[in-house]
Amino acid sequence: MRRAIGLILLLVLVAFLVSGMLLVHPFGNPSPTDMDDYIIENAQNQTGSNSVVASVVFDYRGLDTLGEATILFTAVTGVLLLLRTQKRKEDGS
Amino acid sequence: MENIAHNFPFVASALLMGVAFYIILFKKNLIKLIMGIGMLSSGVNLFIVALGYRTGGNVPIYTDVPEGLMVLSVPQALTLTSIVINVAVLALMLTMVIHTYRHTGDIDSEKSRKLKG
Amino acid sequence: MLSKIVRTVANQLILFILIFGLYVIAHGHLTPGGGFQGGAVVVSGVVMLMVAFSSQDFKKSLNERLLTIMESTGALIFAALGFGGLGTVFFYNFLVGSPIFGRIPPTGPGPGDFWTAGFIPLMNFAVGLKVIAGLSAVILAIALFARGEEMEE
Amino acid sequence: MDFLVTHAPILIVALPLVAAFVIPLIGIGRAGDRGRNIFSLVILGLIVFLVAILAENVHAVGIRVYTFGATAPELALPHGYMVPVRIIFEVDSMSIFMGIIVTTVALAALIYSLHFMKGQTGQARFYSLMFLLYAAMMGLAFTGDMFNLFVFLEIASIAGAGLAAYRTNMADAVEGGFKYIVISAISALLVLFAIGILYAQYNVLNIAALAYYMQYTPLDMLALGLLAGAFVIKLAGAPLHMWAPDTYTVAPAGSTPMILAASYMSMYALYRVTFTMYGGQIDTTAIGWIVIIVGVLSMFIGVMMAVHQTDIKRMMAYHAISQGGYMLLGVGVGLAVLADPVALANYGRDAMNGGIFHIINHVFYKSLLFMTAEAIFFRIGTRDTNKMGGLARNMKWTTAFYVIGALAISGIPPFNGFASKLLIYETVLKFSPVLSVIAMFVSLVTLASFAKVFYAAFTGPELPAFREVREVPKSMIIGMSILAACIIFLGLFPGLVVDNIVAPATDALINHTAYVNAVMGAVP
Repeated sequence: MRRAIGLILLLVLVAFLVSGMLLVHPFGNPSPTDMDDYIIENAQNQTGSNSVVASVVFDYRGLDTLGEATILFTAVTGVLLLLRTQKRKEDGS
Repeated sequence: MENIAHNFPFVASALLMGVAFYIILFKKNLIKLIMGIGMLSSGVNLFIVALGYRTGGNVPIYTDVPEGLMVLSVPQALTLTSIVINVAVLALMLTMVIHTYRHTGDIDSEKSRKLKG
Repeated sequence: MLSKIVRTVANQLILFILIFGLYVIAHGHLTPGGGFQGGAVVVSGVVMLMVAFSSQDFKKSLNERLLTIMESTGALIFAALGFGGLGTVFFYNFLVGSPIFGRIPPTGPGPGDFWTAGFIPLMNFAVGLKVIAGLSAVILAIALFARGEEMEE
Repeated sequence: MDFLVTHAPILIVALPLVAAFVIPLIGIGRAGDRGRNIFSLVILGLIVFLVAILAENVHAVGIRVYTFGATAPELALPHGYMVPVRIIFEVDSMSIFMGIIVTTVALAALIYSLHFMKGQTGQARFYSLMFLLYAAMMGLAFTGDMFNLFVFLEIASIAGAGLAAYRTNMADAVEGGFKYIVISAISALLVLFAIGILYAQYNVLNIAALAYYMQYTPLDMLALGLLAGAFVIKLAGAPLHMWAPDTYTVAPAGSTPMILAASYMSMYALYRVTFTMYGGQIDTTAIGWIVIIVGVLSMFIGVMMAVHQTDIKRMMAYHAISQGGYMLLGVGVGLAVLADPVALANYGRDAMNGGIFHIINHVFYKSLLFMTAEAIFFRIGTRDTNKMGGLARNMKWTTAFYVIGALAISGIPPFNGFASKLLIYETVLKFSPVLSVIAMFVSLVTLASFAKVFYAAFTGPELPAFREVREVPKSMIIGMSILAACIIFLGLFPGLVVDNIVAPATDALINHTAYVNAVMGAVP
């Protein structure tokens, strides 16, 4: 019973997603491209980087990359926290 | 019907997400659940990177590129960020599954559930 | 531990993998790739060694303290480069026009010049360091934990 | 000073990040623990100062815009273009309101944790995660960019899951953390998908620019559905609340209040999206009613599940879901009448004031309650109310704090819960009397539930097992008293608080054009 309800909900969701996808601009022809055109035009003069993607990643959207590096740091911290040695350290104080 | 032909990459990523949702909702194995989340993120990433394609466009990197149109660069940067985020999430999830296995000797989400409402 | 053939081949291959990874990191501002991708390539080499030999062999050389220091340093360099632009705005590319990586390439397609792009190459190095340390730490910790051992402090 | 005011938005986010990167390095040395605690307190003190001057500045000059990597912080748009290219922080009264809540809770939680964590393993990484969670929440509050919001949402989820699973020797802790990260990952991916849909249509990622170009196409509605669904999951609204009790129950020490605050940051994101991004010309009545229904369901289901819990933290977690319903109810009424200026001026704005005021009240008293529960766990090692008894004799401070929190959550004057609940009852009564009656009924059940736990745990005969129980250490009492002082202050001077920080926040949400113009009107 729960399974049937779940399946119906799932099908509704997928139908919504697929029908939504049909309304997106035709593949290979994005219609407004102002932001990307600006970046492709000016990336070389403004950042001096030949790779436009690198200039987006590190310059125009640098904070996202700081966040991304932070996420990696967070995950590593989390993993090492969970897999830590369970022996208690001698109380130094 | 014509739209499907035009938008096939988008529809395909939506279907991939649908399969991922199926796995997440109906599979009891925690490793399969994690794989489902990995597939979900692949679906979203494919969708975003497909948004930026322009027919006949070159890579948006000026080093030794032929003259002409370039594909959009922001979706590529977003996808890069999202892939790294996904790696981080999966690493943490797998660690937790290892711990759950240690505690219960099982990775079945029904059996290992200690917490009941 | 796998057979002698695998170990020998892995020993030879690791050099190439490391060089390729470092190349991808260093040329992030000119070619596809960058700190994350290059770091992942290097870590794949580390994983190959862990499979060919065994994870215990790495306990001494790759201990938690070293990896933590490497990772924090990478993250701090990255944040410091962001703070460097604070004279104008956070994340302002303050190295463009300076002697270090400050050149501006001619507009349009070209062969590419290594000394360009301001702080982007430096950030690539910082992120590369971070990714190498972080992912190695995660993989080593999981591998050792799965064998019922723990990482060296 | 000017430098600090100009760069306060980024310093508030970047300083805790740097602190999180440095803390593992300090933990390595032999001087270890003490140095790290002092360092954490100093950094957090600095941030409290920065938040204060930023709040004062926003109060004085209005919305602050900070463009990353541009030649000046105010240059939101590149010359001659109408699209923001760079990431923009946009700090308005609502952001600063959330910032004040999160900062106060973080300060109390950090001080509380100092003694709690003493002698535990993995302390350095614990504090590192606390700072990361704090930085992510401040980033969520300040950011004006959809993708950036997604990134901060992920940092908050991963840090929160790591903290929740901290007690790895208990199976339920790992499972609570696992549930949290699975739910967060799925909802974050839904957010990312919605961002992709919006980007495909307008080729911008900035919230103000999206609001400016918004056409309300069917695709936009799909994106709104995905975003709202994802945020409702994250804020533990019924019927998608199942993760919350598991996660809140197991999170250690000061991290429970932080995770609680993180879920209200998702509520903030929901408001940001519905009011600011979609709040232009369309009629939001339907969306408002959906929010109201989710709110009433959460209120009711939460309190009904809470009544028969025997685990003290689990009971409080269900009450957190139920109290979240009040906030959604208040703001949902405002959203439902947003298009009707008469009703909005009549009672809609006050209902929103109540809903938003309830966020600060609830975060404070629920954090205090979680801390008292952890204090009991710290001393007697169990969370089961059936095994407790007579604790009031030996833990006087904890008992006092519990009573303050319990009276506040039940809406008894003169505590702060009364002030915001009264606002909600009065205004919802004008909108729909039935909802108001339900809200009052839920409040009564809440009182009964907390009174029951009070009698079970604190009064009654002294159990022989707990004769040796002592009061908790000083740092934990200080942490709790910060929150208790805030609760009493908010309860005694509700008018002052509503006029100075709550009403500006409500107006910032309603006044969608000001937010848009701060970015899009700044044509160079």
